[in-house]
Amino acid sequence: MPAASLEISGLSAGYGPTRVLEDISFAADAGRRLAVLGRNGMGKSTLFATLAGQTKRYGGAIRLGGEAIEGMGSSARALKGLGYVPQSRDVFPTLTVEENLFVGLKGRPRAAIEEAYQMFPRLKERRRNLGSQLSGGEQQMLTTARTILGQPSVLLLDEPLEGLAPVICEELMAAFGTLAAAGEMTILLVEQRIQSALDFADDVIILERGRIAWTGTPAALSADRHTVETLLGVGGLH
Amino acid sequence: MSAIFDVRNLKRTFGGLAVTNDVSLSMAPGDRVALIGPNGAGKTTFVNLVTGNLLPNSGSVALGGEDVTRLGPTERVRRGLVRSFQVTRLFSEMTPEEHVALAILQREGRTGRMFASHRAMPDVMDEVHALLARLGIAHLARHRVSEIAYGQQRLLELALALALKPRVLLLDEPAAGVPQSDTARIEQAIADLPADLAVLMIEHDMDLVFRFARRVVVLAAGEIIFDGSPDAVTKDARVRQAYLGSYADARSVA
Amino acid sequence: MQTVFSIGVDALAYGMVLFVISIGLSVTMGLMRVVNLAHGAFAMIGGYIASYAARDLGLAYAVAVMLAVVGTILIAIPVERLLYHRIYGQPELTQVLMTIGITFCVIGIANYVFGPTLKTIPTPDSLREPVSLGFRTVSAHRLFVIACGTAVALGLWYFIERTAFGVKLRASVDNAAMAAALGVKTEVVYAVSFAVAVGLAAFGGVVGAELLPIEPYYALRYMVTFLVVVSVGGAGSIPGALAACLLLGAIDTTGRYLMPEFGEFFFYLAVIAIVWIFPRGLAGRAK
Amino acid sequence: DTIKVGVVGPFSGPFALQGKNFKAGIDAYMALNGNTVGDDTIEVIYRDIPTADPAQSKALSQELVVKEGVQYLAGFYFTPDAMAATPLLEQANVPMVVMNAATSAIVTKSPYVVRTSFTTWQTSTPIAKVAFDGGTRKVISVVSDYGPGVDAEAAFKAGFEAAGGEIVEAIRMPLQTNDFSPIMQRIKDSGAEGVFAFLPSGPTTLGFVKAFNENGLKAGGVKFFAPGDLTQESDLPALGEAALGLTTTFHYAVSHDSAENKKFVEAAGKAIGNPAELSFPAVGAYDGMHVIYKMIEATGGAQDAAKAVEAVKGLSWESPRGPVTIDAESRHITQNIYLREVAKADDGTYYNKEVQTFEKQGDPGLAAAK
Amino acid sequence: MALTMNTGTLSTARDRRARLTRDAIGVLVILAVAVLGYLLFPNNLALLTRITAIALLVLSLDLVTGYCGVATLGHAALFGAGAYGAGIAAAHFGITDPIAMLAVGVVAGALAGLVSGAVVLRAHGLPQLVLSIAIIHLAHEAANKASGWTGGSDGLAGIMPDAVFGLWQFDLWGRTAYVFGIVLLIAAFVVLRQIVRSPFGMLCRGIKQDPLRVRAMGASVHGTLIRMYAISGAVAGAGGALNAISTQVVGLDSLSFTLSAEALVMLVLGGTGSLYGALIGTLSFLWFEDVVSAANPFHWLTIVGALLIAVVLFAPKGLYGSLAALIERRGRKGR
Ligand SMILES: Nc1ncnc2c1ncn2[C@@H]1O[C@H](COP(=O)(O)OP(=O)(O)OP(=O)(O)O)[C@@H](O)[C@H]1O
Ligand SMILES: Nc1ncnc2c1ncn2[C@@H]1O[C@H](COP(=O)(O)OP(=O)(O)OP(=O)(O)O)[C@@H](O)[C@H]1O
Ligand SMILES: [Mg+2]
Ligand SMILES: [Mg+2]
Repeated sequence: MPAASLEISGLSAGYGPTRVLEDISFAADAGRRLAVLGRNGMGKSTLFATLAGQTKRYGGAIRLGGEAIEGMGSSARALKGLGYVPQSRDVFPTLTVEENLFVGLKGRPRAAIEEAYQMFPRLKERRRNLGSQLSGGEQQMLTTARTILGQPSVLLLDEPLEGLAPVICEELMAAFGTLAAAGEMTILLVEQRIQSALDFADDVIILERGRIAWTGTPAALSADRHTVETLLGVGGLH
Repeated sequence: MSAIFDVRNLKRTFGGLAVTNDVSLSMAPGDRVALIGPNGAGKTTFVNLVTGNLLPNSGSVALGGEDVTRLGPTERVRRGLVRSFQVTRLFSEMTPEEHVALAILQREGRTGRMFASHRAMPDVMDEVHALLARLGIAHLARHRVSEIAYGQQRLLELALALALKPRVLLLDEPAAGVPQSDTARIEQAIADLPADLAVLMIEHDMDLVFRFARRVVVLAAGEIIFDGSPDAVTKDARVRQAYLGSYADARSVA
Repeated sequence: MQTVFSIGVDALAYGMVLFVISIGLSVTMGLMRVVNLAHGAFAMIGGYIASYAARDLGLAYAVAVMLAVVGTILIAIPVERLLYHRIYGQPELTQVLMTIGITFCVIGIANYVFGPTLKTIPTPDSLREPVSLGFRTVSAHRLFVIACGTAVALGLWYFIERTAFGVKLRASVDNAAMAAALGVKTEVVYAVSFAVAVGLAAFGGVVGAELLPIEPYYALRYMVTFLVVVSVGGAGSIPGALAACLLLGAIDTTGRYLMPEFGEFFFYLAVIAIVWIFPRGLAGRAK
Repeated sequence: DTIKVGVVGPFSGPFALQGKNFKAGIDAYMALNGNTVGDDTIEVIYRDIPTADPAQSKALSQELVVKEGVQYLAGFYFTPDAMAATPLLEQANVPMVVMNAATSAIVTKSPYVVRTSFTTWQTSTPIAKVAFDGGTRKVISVVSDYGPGVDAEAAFKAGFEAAGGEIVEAIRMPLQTNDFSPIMQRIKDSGAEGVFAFLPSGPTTLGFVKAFNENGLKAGGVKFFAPGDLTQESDLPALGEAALGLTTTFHYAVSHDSAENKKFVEAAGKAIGNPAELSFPAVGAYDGMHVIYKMIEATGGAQDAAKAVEAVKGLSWESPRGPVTIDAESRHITQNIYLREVAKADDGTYYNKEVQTFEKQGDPGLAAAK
Repeated sequence: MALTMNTGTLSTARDRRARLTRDAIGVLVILAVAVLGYLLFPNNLALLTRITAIALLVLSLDLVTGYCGVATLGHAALFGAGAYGAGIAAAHFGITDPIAMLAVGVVAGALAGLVSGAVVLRAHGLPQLVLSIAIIHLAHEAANKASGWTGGSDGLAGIMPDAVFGLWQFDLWGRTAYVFGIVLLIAAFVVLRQIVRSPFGMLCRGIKQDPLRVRAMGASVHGTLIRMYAISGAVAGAGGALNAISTQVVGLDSLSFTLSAEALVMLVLGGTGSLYGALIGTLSFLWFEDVVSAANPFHWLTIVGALLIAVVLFAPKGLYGSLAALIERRGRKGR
């Protein structure tokens, strides 16, 4: 599936009675790379979960490749091309690595699982292990690989580097970059390591208490010391 | 100084795969050791073996000169060996205040009390709030854990370990999932620890590792391939290739 | 020696009856993670349909069995949509409450519609004839049940472990939200699995009716038995359930032969001993 | 005035069928005899105890007496339920008419207890004589391991050994038994010529009888003896073919040939809805109502338990089961016990065919207890 | 630092007052309901006493299930132990003082709690449930076999408790028994309120949510749970003893799977993990059962079933749990 655009307007959402997101609007054109930043608990994960259809939405619209998807359930959105890698590494604990990957195939032939093994050779070694027996980093690899196997047109990555060895992080970011550059995916990324995120992204948005507090390019953000300090709570970027 | 923590020839296999292969490691009071290594190298398994959550095939663990290999996990905790978890393990229906109070009461052997409330114990409550304040989550003291963001849960996870006042502290990726803005709090909390405490930290955030560690141990495929100073580790070719990648370059340059 | 063989045959037959009746519960409880105390109620519904078809309408046994399975599934589908649907992923105790409630209702309705008497399902003559094994005779029906048990065990194992649907089912159970985010239509997966479980319950209810006769209180009377064999086996594991049924069947049968007056003691002490040794059940799925 | 009768029985749960029979018997009696005695209108209040639960029985009986103001307590399918309520009677000045519970000792618990059903001793003793007279000398006894089962075993043993027979083995099996094959193997191995069995009516009966046939015991010529609980009419359609030829002794068969019974069966059949569900508790309840009506007559509707009970001591009447008398001393019913054989009627249904009568049987259980 | 200390001390004092007020309100509410019951249903005290006894069983079940997360369908074993303990003491050993009978029941229940705790805590989840089922069946069977002591299936009769303190005779109307029961219930409630809020109670709640975490804090899971099981046994035993004293008969049903299952249903109905939930669950279930079974003794089971389904659909956290959640939500919105 080629990359698709994602437009969000006036989105507000939360958990049951708790409202977390208020009036979020932004757009990512097809093939763009967008970083979502913000301090602890500002709603980044909630934003992604809402796009994936897993929270309570109070209002607003979500358009995937021009088509309104906000009324759809989670699986329908996935079949429309939305890929979601959650922060909490939701591997299926009682399935083997290979079965985990199988679930992500979305009907592609079984042989395609090899693509995941090429991306993470470590997973191939552990293909018969249960999800629950993997190390933290291996689980992270599995979650990411599983979603990419489904060839989403828009990919939501919630802290995909967490717990990965530095070498793997580098390789992975490079791989994401290639996918986006080839026009195969639009990528939205949440990442705690701000520098990595800025190196990767074309655009940046910053969330503050569930609202968009800043939008712009990485270069603009690097130059804006004040914003970095107040919204990200970091003394400066190197 | 004599070792307060001494692991010898620890070995554990899972279905033929030696996940921890003959690992020996000792720490003296005041040590600040970083344990790094590729994903699946066996770091968490090592911690599980040391704390008694997993049984080793062979090898021994000693704490302050006492062999604790045969003791269960709780006994080891009572002897001062405390860990934090890589994936937070908290009581989702309880508040941070209750978490920390429970840890303090347990440390003092007061959890058997049936006719009192921790809220009626000013000494406990003061310590609870001081600790939560130190980690910047005092304002969440009475929220349910299930309602607070993951990064804040990580801080609470650390608070629990600290509340037990360990002699040996094992931290399994304490900063994973904590935003850069808050890693400083974690660093500070660790820096404030009593000087005679031995700390072993597993972490993939190299900035944190190099600010923290005075000694780095690298585990790969279940074996220790390096044990030395932070400066030396970036120069080690095997470590660079297996783990650090270009980070080593950046660091060497810096 | 002859006696030993004889007891062995009885044990095997009894164990297989247990297996056929309770395996559907293993699917709901182990795979769908629903503590379905109404399992017996569905088995009973199957029994009533078969009894009505074979006895009152005079249809052939095979047709009656088919009707029972299909009919029970048809009855179960709205129940799933309206009620079970709401308890997927809920705490176990909530599920207990709901499914006990359903059981009470089914008992009440059965009592009202069919009356409190026993209902039999006439078996064809070919199944009623005694078959000689050399050292003794058993009824052909027992052999039929053994065959059914074997077929169900193999088929179900293949379905769950080897088919794409099986993988999706297990994924949905592990984490429904994540499975959905990967494009699995979890609602459909759940509905189909529930239908399979209920179909098995009905089938078991009909085939096992020779030993556990159909009457309104059936739904509660054997609830504990089903729960015990499934849990001892390790919910969700087909080989585990089979092993548990055969083992407990054997213990029960021998116990009742050797010391009938302590039959209950035998059985439940064995249950405690087994769980003591295997705290997750014989083949407990890791959680 | 309205006189209230409180009836406690299993109206739901596994024994709902028996409770239904209580109600059918009571309804039949009131349909045939009207719902008034003198100027008083009789009102029946039902309370449900699904399984034996003495504490609940006591609470409900107390509620019936204190809150509903019943003048008579009746029903009681299970012995412990009846026993639990007896301490109330004197204080409350209320007679109790036991319509089923069959342990001999209940009548000794209070002078205000009258029983119109039977005791296990009463129905199990004659079958011992039948067995011996039929030429069987070695019998194995197989009973469910609970009060009535133990009673049945003791009664049969006493009767059979007194006649000169031998009990080769006495097996008590758990109430919850689904598969009787191992028991049948035991019976086979015991070398007995006959088996004496007692099980509570319901699904286990069916399993037991089927196993008896399927394991080749019937074909092997092992004789089968039991009190009539085992072949109660409501189980016969399910037992069907398998029960054919079983011999039991009991106080009542729905097929009993008398004008009184015809009237009863018609009325009770109508009351229960499905006549195939009719069985012995109905007649216990029917006669129980008769006793209560007599008591009300004697007291003129006033609440006087002593006088009421006194009035029915020695009372004789023609019951659907045959001639009966309330024994003046024990307050238990003296009645005929019949030997019956399960037979197939012309219309293809099965019934208990009475083949022999043991007249005016009292309760040997009370004597044995002394 | 000084600042936090101040607020700490202040807040503990305020907390304590708030807690005491809440407990006092709780006791008053129970008392008010009890008095109301007495006034409204003076002829139905036997039922109310029975509810009280079962409420003790359900409270005790809540301790292990609601607070410790131990799944059990065999809790009536503890209740039955108390009932038979008190009953046998009276019928065979002439201990007929109600307070002494109560004490015997409490001890018997606690012992039964220790034993079944030791067995049940071996496993988790479904296998644990099965262990508890095995226990209750074994206990039931043992009581059936030991008919010389227990009266077997005929029930243990001949229990004649003396007057309470030699002053109040147990009467036909059940007034003494009722008052005796209510006093017992309130005492148990007050004690349990303390226990569940104490550090020990907090530890139990922790174990329920994550035993591994508790171990990592150096606390013993097994030892803690066994202690809670013994406490729970004492409470259930008190309920059993109350039942024996007030009905003067003990039947096998008090050791039955059915009673265990019913207790669990009542607990879940009210809401687990809260003493109020246990009380409300018992009261509403038994009261509802009494009303519908009196209204229609033949088909009431269906109505009860429908009630249970309705509760799951409309109050999934149980009657009390859902009410509490609703109030909390209201309160939040108001703030
Ligand atoms: N299940 C939930 N129920 C109620 N509130 C929740 C839930 N999950 C998160 N929240 C609240 O929503 C807010 C946003 O949380 P979210 O996880 O989206 O933050 P985040 O920006 O991803 O933080 P982090 O960087 O720590 O991952 C937080 O205040 C949190 O307390
Ligand atoms: N129970 C188990 N059965 C089989 N293999 C296991 C089991 N537990 C762990 N392993 C394997 O052992 C290896 C080491 O795991 P461990 O969790 O110790 O790695 P780690 O060094 O902590 O990695 P990470 O940095 O990713 O957290 C992994 O490959 C894992 O799959
Ligand atoms: Mg997040
Ligand atoms: Mg790890």
